[in-house]
Amino acid sequence: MADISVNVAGVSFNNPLIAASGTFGFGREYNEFYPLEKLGGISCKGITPTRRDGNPPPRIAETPSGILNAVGLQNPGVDAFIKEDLPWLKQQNTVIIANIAGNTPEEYCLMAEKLSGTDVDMIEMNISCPNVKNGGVQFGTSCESVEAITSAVRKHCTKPLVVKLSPNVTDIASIAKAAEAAGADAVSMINTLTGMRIDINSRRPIIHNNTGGLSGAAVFPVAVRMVWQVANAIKIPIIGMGGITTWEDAVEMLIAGATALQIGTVLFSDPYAPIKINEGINNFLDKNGIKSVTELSGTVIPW
Amino acid sequence: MADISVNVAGVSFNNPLIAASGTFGFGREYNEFYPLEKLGGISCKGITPTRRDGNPPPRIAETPSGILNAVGLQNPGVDAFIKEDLPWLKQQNTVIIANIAGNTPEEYCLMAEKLSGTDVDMIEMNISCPNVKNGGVQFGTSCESVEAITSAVRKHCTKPLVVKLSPNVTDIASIAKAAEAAGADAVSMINTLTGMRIDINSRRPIIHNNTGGLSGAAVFPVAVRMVWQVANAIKIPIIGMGGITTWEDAVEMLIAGATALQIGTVLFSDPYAPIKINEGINNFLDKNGIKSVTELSGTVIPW
Amino acid sequence: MKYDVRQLELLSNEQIADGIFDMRLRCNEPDLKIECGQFAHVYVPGKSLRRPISVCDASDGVLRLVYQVKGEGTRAMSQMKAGQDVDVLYPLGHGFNVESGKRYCLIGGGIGVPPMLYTAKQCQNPLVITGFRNRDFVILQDDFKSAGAEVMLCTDDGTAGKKGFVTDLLKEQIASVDEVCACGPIPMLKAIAQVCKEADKPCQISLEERMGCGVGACLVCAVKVRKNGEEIMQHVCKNGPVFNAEEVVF
Amino acid sequence: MKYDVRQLELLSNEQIADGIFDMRLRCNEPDLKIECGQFAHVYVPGKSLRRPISVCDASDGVLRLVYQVKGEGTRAMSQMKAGQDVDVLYPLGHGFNVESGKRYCLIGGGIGVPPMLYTAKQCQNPLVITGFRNRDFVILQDDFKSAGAEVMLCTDDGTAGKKGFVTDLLKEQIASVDEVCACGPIPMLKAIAQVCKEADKPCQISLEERMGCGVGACLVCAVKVRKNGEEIMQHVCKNGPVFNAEEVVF
Ligand SMILES: Cc1cc2nc3c(=O)[nH]c(=O)nc-3n(C[C@H](O)[C@H](O)[C@H](O)COP(=O)(O)OP(=O)(O)OC[C@H]3O[C@@H](n4cnc5c(N)ncnc54)[C@H](O)[C@@H]3O)c2cc1C
Ligand SMILES: Cc1cc2nc3c(=O)[nH]c(=O)nc-3n(C[C@H](O)[C@H](O)[C@H](O)COP(=O)(O)OP(=O)(O)OC[C@H]3O[C@@H](n4cnc5c(N)ncnc54)[C@H](O)[C@@H]3O)c2cc1C
Ligand SMILES: Cc1cc2nc3c(=O)[nH]c(=O)nc-3n(C[C@H](O)[C@H](O)[C@H](O)COP(=O)(O)O)c2cc1C
Ligand SMILES: Cc1cc2nc3c(=O)[nH]c(=O)nc-3n(C[C@H](O)[C@H](O)[C@H](O)COP(=O)(O)O)c2cc1C
Ligand code: FES
Ligand code: FES
Repeated sequence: MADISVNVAGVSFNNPLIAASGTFGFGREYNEFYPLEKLGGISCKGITPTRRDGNPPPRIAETPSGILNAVGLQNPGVDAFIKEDLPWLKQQNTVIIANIAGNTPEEYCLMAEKLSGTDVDMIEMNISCPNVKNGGVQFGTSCESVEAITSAVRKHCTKPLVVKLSPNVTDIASIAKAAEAAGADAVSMINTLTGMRIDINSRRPIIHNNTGGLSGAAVFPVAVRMVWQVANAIKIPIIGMGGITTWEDAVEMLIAGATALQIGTVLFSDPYAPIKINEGINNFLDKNGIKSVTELSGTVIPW
Repeated sequence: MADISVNVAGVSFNNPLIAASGTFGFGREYNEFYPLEKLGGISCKGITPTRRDGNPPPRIAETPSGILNAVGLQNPGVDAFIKEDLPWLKQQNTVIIANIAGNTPEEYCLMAEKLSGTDVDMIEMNISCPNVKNGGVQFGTSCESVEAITSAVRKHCTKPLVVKLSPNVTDIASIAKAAEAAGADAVSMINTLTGMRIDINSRRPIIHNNTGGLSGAAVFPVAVRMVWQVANAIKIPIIGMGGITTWEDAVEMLIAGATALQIGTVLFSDPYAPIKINEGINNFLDKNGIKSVTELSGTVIPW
Repeated sequence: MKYDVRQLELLSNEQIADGIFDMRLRCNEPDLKIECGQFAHVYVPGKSLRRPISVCDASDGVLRLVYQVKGEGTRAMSQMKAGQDVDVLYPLGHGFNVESGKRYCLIGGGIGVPPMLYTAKQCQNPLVITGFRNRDFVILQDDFKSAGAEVMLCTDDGTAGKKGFVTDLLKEQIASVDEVCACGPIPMLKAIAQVCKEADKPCQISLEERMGCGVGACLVCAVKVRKNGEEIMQHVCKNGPVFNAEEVVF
Repeated sequence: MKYDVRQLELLSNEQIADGIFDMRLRCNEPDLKIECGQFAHVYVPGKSLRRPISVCDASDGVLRLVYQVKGEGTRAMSQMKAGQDVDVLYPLGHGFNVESGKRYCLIGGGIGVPPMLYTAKQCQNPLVITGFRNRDFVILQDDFKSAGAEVMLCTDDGTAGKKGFVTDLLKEQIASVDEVCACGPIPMLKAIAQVCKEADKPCQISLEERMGCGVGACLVCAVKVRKNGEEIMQHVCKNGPVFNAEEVVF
């Protein structure tokens, strides 16, 4: 058995597979499939300063090898998370990442400060949510705004800070560099690509928000490309995600430059995917005589 | 039988389906499946001022519901196109669109001028090819450069000028506005999204160019979203493409805001796709008592 | 562990009306407690999302799903062949609450009829009202009869049973029942809720919404409900599909 | 119209060696002229790209494709069942040029062996040299014999036939033949081309490249060749898969 533990910004994960924010709630439901300690970690549903009800349904649509979603950050608010979910989560023997999303820099700072006083292991700053009217994505689409918000939050955040990047940009490497320069401990990527589907009979967008975020296997090649570009541009670690479906995909994303991984959409068709993927990675390492999964990261040999 | 002819920038097409540039060569091969007049038009393989050999193979990889390609603009050069391919193409009774790609604004202008003196029906300016080292995509990723190159080429182009947009940008609507402001007669979109695949055994990118352009059904939701955003931003017509696979997709893209369509990748699995899609559109129109396909364009009813 | 994905052997998969199929799967797990109104989340190879289908029956080691071909996923389901395994995540959700000693009126409209069969089996002498577009879509009449239910039939165009809507029949019968359970299109459910409200009878309705996870984690299948005077978002897959009609904010 | 996509009935699809399958399809089109060395572009449901597979045989109304399971597409092919239709675009490409009156040495290495069977059938008394990794991968020996060929076998580890490489056998035999046709891995083809060059015998080789359209339109399956002293890009699907070994720039 190879060693599949990884370390991101000083936090150790028993294995590289983290449940992706928004696909896993606060873990209680999937804990009814398998003990959460089977996961390297959990990135919790994105939280906001106060409760949000999210967008009206429909919030999801199917696309070729992918899905669109526009949940609109439904969540109970940061205080309820700290009080009602975090204590239970901390007993599950896995890394807990709080995912935060605000309308203003102040909101991000406020949440970072509150969470820094708790037991969460890391804070993931979502500046790339395409499904809410204010805030979210606009912070993530220019180097200046990424740098500004990251520096601001950095001052209030004593936990390892992960900045989650949007793929809906012209130059992902510069954005990642801005996050690094402003003090991020790691980046996670990619969030969803904005997409749309229309019902040809009603002529209505299938998703009530009109557009939604594309995730799942369809985006995997875009995610691999961006992880590779960013790995060439920054020194801090990358948590790679976007369409990972099989263990082969997981290995490919590590080779492209990721240190740890998140998986989301595949859970909807196969809740056991993280367990199968970990097994697959393990076998691959053993077959190839590789002692530790960390030996894979960033080993792509470009032409 | 409904009327499925469309008009883009003064050029009439017998039907809305145009073969996408680069997937159809100069038409001779697909003419061995069916007469090319079955198509609304053909966007020819991208041409450059002089012959190009393109990238070393492998130039293609499969992805979930899509493909990556990096042909690197292999083509015989504009003069050979005009002399050897255009005369034959013009006899095929379909609209002929020349697709041009240069390393410098001067190269674009030169080709536009040469082609303006020929029988081509339209010129499609590809400022979005992600698979060549110089030129191509960098012209298409900022409003300033799009405006500059479009104005320059406009001066040398007496044919209807279509600007082909890259999806690898933060704000596609502004880019389209820049093209419109600079005198484009239409935009075509989307070119491919940059992606990557890596062979996990050799750790080599599957495509020799390292990255390639993602096309096929996987990108369809991104294309629909961008066409919708651009349709809301400009008045000139849109030739929509990106992952159209079924007649339902074609109708959806029209409803999103396209006036005509291009299809590419689906040809590789089904060479007859354009014919089937035209039939499907026709049936849909008849069943819904719609007299002309033009009545569909841009009729999405957002929430 | 409350949830598990199971590979069930497909016993049969027959068309029982225009575009409507009856899928029977072997489910030999006597301990598995399935509530009426719960649903199964069916994996369709090649699709990113599972398809939610109500439990139509779950007796004698056979799970029965009756579904209509709507799009690509259900079309692929209709092509599955006896002998193959089907990957099903079930039972999911919160079903109908049926108490002994009460007389229930169970109402199904169109493809909302199937879940009422297993529900009928949990009730004593229920009254079942079924409504369909026309005779080509009528299903499960004999099954309800064998289940000991009194079953009434109406169609929009009168080509089978009475011409008219389920609410017409409900209005005639409501005085004779204690509670109503219903599944079907939203306009029908709204109308039924209204009739029940006027007659002051409790009413449970089963809702549909597009789903992801099916277990309450991804929050996509939202429905607005009123609890203690406050409007909150609940989820069809976890808090439902069956809701108290009074609480649903349509 | 030169090209057409055909729906061919699958007659059988059996494993004939470790991971290697023999697919037989009904192709009752006597007018269809298939050259040896040409290939078929096979549609695999759910995949964006067709899979190119050489014609192994095309006699008596049966198209035979012998293929190795490598990835997802060929795995799906191996699961296709007799009776179903397979969507095939064929015959494609430029095959081996075989002239009567010449003695050919046909060489196949591994999964490059299948196209040499149909080629053998077009030649008079050809000498066929086949090489495999080990005995688990040996295929088509009896077929070559029934086709009237003299067939030699070698394996890398000597578990079947002679221990060694096809080039060892070729060197022994080259004096007795007029021309060589070969298909197999690139290092093997290179070595064969070298032996032929030294012996001053013409050599045709069949190449592989990842494909899109399969007909020469998309330009992805490029191979560099030298023509009249100039290096140009040609395409495996249209100008090949068979090329003059002298012209290929490896
Ligand atoms: C709790 C519940 C129980 C259901 N029970 C039954 C039943 O017993 N019999 C039956 O025939 N149908 C039932 N449905 C509806 C059934 O789920 C849809 O008809 C089916 O998912 C459509 O899939 P498709 O692939 O044919 O359509 P597509 O349009 O290809 O589906 C695309 C996506 O939209 C979703 N979708 C489309 N329509 C619906 C819908 N009405 N509700 C939820 N998701 C939808 C699909 O699940 C899929 O994710 C139920 C729905 C829910 C939520
Ligand atoms: C002209 C020609 C003739 C061939 N004849 C045969 C034959 O008779 N028997 C046989 O077993 N194989 C043959 N091959 C190789 C065969 O095409 C590949 O093994 C097969 O496409 C792999 O598909 P996959 O889905 O298993 O692999 P995947 O890795 O899943 O395929 C991914 C993509 O890469 C392509 N690809 C992968 N390997 C190759 C390859 N070696 N050559 C071309 N494309 C590849 C696939 O076609 C697909 O588009 C031939 C190839 C060519 C070009
Ligand atoms: C239903 C759903 C909800 C999501 N909600 C969030 C969220 O709240 N915060 C966030 O940072 N990302 C959110 N995401 C994005 C995922 O975390 C992830 O970046 C994306 O889905 C790509 O990974 P995947 O293809 O493995 O799903 C959400 C994704 C989905 C599908
Ligand atoms: C093999 C290949 C070659 C291409 N070459 C060109 C090109 O030369 N010029 C161009 O503008 N677009 C080129 N494209 C992009 C297509 O024209 C089209 O924008 C893209 O493939 C999306 O459409 P699709 O999903 O229907 O294929 C190429 C695409 C493919 C797959
Ligand atoms: S489907 Fe995920 S919460 Fe209901
Ligand atoms: S596969 Fe398209 S040119 Fe060869």
